[in-house]
Amino acid sequence: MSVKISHENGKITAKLMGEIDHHTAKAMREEIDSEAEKIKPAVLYLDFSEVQFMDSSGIGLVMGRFRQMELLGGKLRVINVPEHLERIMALSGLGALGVLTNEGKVKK
Amino acid sequence: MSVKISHENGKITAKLMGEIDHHTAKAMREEIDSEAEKIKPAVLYLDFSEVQFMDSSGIGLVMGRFRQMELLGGKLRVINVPEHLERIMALSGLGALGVLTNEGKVKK
Amino acid sequence: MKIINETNISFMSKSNNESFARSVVSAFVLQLDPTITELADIKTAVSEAVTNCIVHAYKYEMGTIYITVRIIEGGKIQIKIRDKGCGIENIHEAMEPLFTTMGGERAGLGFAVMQSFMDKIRVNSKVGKGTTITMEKSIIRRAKNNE
Amino acid sequence: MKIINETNISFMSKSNNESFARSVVSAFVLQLDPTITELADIKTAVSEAVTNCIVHAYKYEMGTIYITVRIIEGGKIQIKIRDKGCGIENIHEAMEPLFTTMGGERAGLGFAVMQSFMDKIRVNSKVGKGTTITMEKSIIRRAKNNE
Ligand SMILES: Nc1ncnc2c1ncn2[C@@H]1O[C@H](COP(=O)(O)OP(=O)(O)O)[C@@H](O)[C@H]1O
Ligand SMILES: Nc1ncnc2c1ncn2[C@@H]1O[C@H](COP(=O)(O)OP(=O)(O)O)[C@@H](O)[C@H]1O
Repeated sequence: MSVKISHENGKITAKLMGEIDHHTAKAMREEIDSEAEKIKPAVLYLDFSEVQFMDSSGIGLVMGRFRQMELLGGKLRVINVPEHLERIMALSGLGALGVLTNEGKVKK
Repeated sequence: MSVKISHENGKITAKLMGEIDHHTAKAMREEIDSEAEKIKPAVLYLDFSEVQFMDSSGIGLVMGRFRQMELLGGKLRVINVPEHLERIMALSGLGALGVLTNEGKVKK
Repeated sequence: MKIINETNISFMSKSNNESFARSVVSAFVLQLDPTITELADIKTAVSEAVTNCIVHAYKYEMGTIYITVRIIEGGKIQIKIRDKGCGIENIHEAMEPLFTTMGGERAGLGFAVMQSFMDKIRVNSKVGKGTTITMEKSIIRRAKNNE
Repeated sequence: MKIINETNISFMSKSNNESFARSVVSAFVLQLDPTITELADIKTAVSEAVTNCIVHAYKYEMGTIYITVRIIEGGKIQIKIRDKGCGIENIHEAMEPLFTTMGGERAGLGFAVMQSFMDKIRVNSKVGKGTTITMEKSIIRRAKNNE
């Protein structure tokens, strides 16, 4: 599986696994969205701790979930971004959306 | 390093590391031969425990060392052949040379 | 500019070949003994360019993607990624961060990533003919190289 | 025989490209989710055929080696390895185990390995023109495939 989803107290955590590119992002997106539409969570956490590689499709995935959570009336949080993904995250301007947090930061 | 050489009591052990193909076998051969010519060992052990991959260049390496040890008046022993190399070793007919031993057999 | 080693690869514009393209380029670049970060930068840039061929150039059809990787004397990598797809009308605009003709899940950051992760990028494109992206990166020399 | 995916690779006949060739073929074959043993078998056969191009076909010169990998419907891998080198005079003799025209460190087992590790092998060769080796192997179907 490329994404592990868990939920608790109306919050969803989607742990993304492996490599995120345009090919793999599709399945991740579909799984996360179907769960979010069912649960309508107050917060959706995208956990990047197990992501070995991502290109800008990963940014698209975050931006798309941000828009989806706005529609559903909840918030999006990106957590556990490993060191090796910091540069691409910085470049993305996702910081401006206020979704990046330092919660439970892991080193990779 | 692609080969680690040690010697004791007139015996040489050459531990081969990584992948053995026509490209890497060249450096391995040169190192082993120069050591063998210096020491003129009674036994040369070729240790395959750390070999991840080999093609028939690995067989050529064994056959070449067999001939060299005959010239130097010593013996050749192949030790620690991991399971994943058993098929290619069997195919080689090296068994007939009497150089394969079961000494210190490791699973891989 | 002496070419020390070169490979040419072509493959179908299927999205599961994106990871294949990254693997091929990194397997070739490995002979220069790059750092993990250098290798990740190159893989990311290749992933962007190949994805663009699949989602933009050959949007409505199956096509072929061509990659040339060269190792240049002195430790430079040159990567050319070429398609025979729709081409880019306005290259200047296409290269602006956040610009995308697709919306949806595309972030419009492909070119920004290629520019930031490689030393140099050149884009050649002709509408209806296709696009060629040429990127370069110097690998920092370390202990032992394999030339 | 429906081709599900295909890649073409070419590279210089330098011996450090032997490991590159193995990596490329395994990266492509990975999409069929082979077992470790199946993958090792394929890598070994590819290594033999590519080495033969380097040490025999282009013995006295630098040349180009061409590989085509196809994934055929039903889970079959077809690998073609081609050179434009010296060619083989007597294919029957060349394929005999222990036969080699090089002696020294060559074991004369390249073809024997290809035959034993793949399901099928076909050799086409013309003296002065070059050689094409075509090999096939079926990958045992398991849980999930990526087509
Ligand atoms: N190979 C290509 N062929 C045709 N158009 C392309 C190609 N690469 C990029 N483009 C165009 O340039 C735009 C910007 O590309 P990019 O920065 O990678 O962002 P994105 O891929 O997210 O849209 C694309 O939306 C597309 O219109
Ligand atoms: N691509 C090739 N071009 C020319 N000759 C070849 C080629 N492949 C194999 N041969 C010939 O066939 C012989 C047997 O090949 P092989 O079984 O792989 O053993 P080896 O490579 O150890 O000699 C070689 O010695 C060589 O004469």
